[in-house]
Amino acid sequence: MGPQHPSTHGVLRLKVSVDNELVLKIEPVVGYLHRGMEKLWESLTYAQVVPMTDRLDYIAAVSNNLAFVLAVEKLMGLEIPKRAQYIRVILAEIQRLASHLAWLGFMANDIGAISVLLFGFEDREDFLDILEIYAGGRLTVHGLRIGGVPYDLDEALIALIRKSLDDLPKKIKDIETLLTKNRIWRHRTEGIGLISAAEAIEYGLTGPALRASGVAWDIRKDIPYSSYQDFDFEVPVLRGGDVYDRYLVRLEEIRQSTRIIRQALDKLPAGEIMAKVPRVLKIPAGEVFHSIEAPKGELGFYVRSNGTDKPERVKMKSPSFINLQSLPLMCRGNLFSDIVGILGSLDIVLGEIDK
Amino acid sequence: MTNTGFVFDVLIPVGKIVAVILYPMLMTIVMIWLERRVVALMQKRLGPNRVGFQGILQPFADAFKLFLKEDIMQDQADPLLFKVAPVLVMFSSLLAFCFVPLGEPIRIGTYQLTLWIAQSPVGLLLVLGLSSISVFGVIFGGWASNSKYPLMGALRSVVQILSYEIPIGLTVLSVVFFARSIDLVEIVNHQSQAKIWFGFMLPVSFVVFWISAIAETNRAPFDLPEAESELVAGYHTEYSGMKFAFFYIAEYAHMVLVSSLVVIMFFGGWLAPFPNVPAFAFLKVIPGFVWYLVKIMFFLYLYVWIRATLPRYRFDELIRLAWKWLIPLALLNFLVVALIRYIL
Amino acid sequence: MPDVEIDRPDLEKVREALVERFGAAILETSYAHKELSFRVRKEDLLAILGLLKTDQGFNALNDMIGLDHPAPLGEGRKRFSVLYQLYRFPGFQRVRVVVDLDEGEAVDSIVPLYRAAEWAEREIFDMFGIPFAGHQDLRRIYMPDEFVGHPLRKDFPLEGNEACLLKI
Amino acid sequence: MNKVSRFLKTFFLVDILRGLAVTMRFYFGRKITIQYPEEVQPSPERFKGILRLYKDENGKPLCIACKACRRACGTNCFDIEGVRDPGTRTMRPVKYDWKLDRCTFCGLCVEACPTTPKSIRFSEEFRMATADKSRLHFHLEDMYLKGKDLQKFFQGGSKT
Repeated sequence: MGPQHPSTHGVLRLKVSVDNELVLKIEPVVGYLHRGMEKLWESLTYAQVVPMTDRLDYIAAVSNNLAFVLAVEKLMGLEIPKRAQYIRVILAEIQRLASHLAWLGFMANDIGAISVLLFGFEDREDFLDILEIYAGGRLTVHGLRIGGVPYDLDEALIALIRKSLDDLPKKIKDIETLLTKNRIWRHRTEGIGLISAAEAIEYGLTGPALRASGVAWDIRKDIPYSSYQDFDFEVPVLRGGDVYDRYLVRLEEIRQSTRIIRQALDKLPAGEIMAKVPRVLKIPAGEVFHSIEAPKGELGFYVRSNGTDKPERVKMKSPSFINLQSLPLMCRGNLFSDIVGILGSLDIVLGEIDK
Repeated sequence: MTNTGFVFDVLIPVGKIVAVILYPMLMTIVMIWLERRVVALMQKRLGPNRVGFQGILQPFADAFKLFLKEDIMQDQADPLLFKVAPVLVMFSSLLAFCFVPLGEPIRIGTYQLTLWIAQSPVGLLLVLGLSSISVFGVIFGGWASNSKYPLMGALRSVVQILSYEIPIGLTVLSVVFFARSIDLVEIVNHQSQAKIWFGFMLPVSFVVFWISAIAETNRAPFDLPEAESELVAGYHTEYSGMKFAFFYIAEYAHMVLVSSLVVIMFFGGWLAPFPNVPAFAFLKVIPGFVWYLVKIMFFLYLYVWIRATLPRYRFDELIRLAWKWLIPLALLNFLVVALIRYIL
Repeated sequence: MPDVEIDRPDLEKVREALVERFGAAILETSYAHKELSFRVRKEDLLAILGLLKTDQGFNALNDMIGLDHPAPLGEGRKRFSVLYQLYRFPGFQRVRVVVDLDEGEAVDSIVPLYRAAEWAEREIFDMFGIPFAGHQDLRRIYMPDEFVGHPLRKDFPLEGNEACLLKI
Repeated sequence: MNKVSRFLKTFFLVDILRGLAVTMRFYFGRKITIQYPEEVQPSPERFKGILRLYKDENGKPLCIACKACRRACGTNCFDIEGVRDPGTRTMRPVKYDWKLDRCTFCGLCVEACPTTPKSIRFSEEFRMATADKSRLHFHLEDMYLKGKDLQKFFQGGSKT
């Protein structure tokens, strides 16, 4: 399958051995989108790396920004104003909504529900519009800067965000009617792509895929960053470890994200939105690893500085890369048609895998 | 007098033959437009509305594009089978239309113009048999392409059609029991006498037939042979240009054929609603073939509606559905119908 | 070995356990930005990771990071480093284990301990040319198989080498 | 009881009929398509279209050729040269090359611009299709184009 195939979410190639319809062996081949990002970052200044991170997980650009920016700030020991932290949370959660809704569409399309693709994308459009109004970009947002956020949220935008959040539950409900209870959808997803909690940890799985296997692990909750400790939200955990549970976990996360955004909007403190950052950023030598809970899983950046304005090494820990590794395990004993469903349920983005 | 003889003996049959070829084509064109528009509307989109009024000329634009496209054949394909396959698929669908009546006979003076080419006493069997031939085209196409996705699509198609022929046969039998004929025209006439359409008399038969018919025509949610997220385009992945268009037209022609069958067998063909009920006699003002077309369009619409709503079945579930649900249900239904018929 | 001030007791415990068990194998311990990091002898890597996994409960491998140091780091340091970022759940702690390597020097593969390392080791092999002894399937992962050179080495030109040109 | 109702629900295809109802509702519902060439979605204020240089109200270039944008750029889009105006003490650009095909629309150049109002800003122009690759390389005079003139430039018409 692939690298050109209607359902491979980018340019992924899967070497599949099948016995009629039964999958015997499956081997993902990646690298078709490799752009040498990590090499490129070594020649850019820290500020210039931030827009480059948009291009990794292009479905959730702000999450990438956030992870890198937080890592650099941790290295600098920079304290970010509270308002900026809240705005970051709002943006990151809007990005999570956009990412999950896009995923919902892709996933439904993989299983053959062509309409839900459009519904998911339509709902996502609302949130992309918000990002566009905020920072001028829809996918490659470049919405954060080292030291804070570039723009403030004004009343009109806050009202728009609230309106989009209010519209969302109804739209999700329609999608649920079309999928969650539908027998074909359940047939196609329940008990498919099983992975147990122990295996999931062994394979380093993170994000919704891990939570669907019964491990309550959400960095927002367990190692809070950017003021996530201020908000009250739940981490959905299900025990099934199959495609259906991953779908349910993501749907629940959409609801929890709306809760977080609402709280952040309510509690939005006044104050600065940028910390004092010198124009030419020279970061003290050192190394740091910081990770956040991106829509697809744990997204980490290892940043090593040698005291100049350019990083010596930036390594990205991309959730899709790790999650894709467990695809062969999940596909064992399943049928050919299930591969696309399982692949879809992992929510991979090749821009992130291939860097 | 010789002049009219010529008209009746030569021109009308030729005209009918042309009509039988044109009718599925025309329906295909309408169907392509309908499908794209309806699915779009159901997805909160507008769909094609640029070419002609409301995009009605869009199918012609599509066809024109396909004509202009390069006709590619793989190096490793089997040339003969590769070329035969689309023709076979097309041919079998069109041939079946010969036996499908398009409306009640029209009386012109003393001459009775029948809206069918052949009225065969075994019309139903012929139609079902001919439409099943198209599976050979699918197999040939999938095999001759010498490529993995078409092959899998072809394999799936065979098993699918084999499985779903059985419930179709069983439900058809229950209709035949009541109509006491497998002549399509007779079936309609019988419904006219029975004052009720068989669809309301035999709801289970109808539902089972309809589900199986969707599977027969490889439409969503049973479009496994051409599941685009798994098999790219299934058995016609390697086809392009006119050969692809043949497959495409054949698929829609097949849908029209199946819809016609459903209408004839379960919904009274060209009969107006409530046949032979005096209170509703005024409905007969509208000519039969209009009723007929309206009914066919409804079922074609249903095809599209279902496609816009449901996810795709998986292969093993498809077979399970056929063998564990539809066939037992059809058998049970058949028994009950037979019993009722015996008692009556 | 310089003593390190750690302000978190759980991580301090990890350090004590490691130092007690391996002593001289731990070449250096550092604690910066609330991250605990050990530099260990290459030969003892598997044993140390095994201890961390079984006794200390660091059950998941977070990431593996390859480094190519442009300038020598000082006495006893080598050109390359491989960093192992480990995780413990529940408890949600991270530690980092570092091994230093010379050009062409192999390090033991940790796939038997952490399955997640399979692709990560392939990536480091691809990008730095560090061989992993015992890895079942050590091939390039991103670059084409016939590619020459290892892109993330500091001496690899940013514009690419002639192997980057497409051979059509 | 529960089992019976579940069986009945399955048997009578309740889930599928519900789904059909939802699509039917959308069928008659509001459509979201925007018919592009006739209707154009208004761009938000911060929309990142093509970069454009601006002049002040007297038609004097705002740009002072300080090359801050060039330094800020992560993709080397700019090639700028300036001369000092003999009359005034300010610099003005004589060469301002911008490569659209390299630009990632990150906005670092706009942020770096020291003049007030900023001399380089994003315009609302998002139509940048062209058949001629050389049209992706803007020079000083092209940087002031907008609207129809810009489209003419892309189409390869008169290079004003």
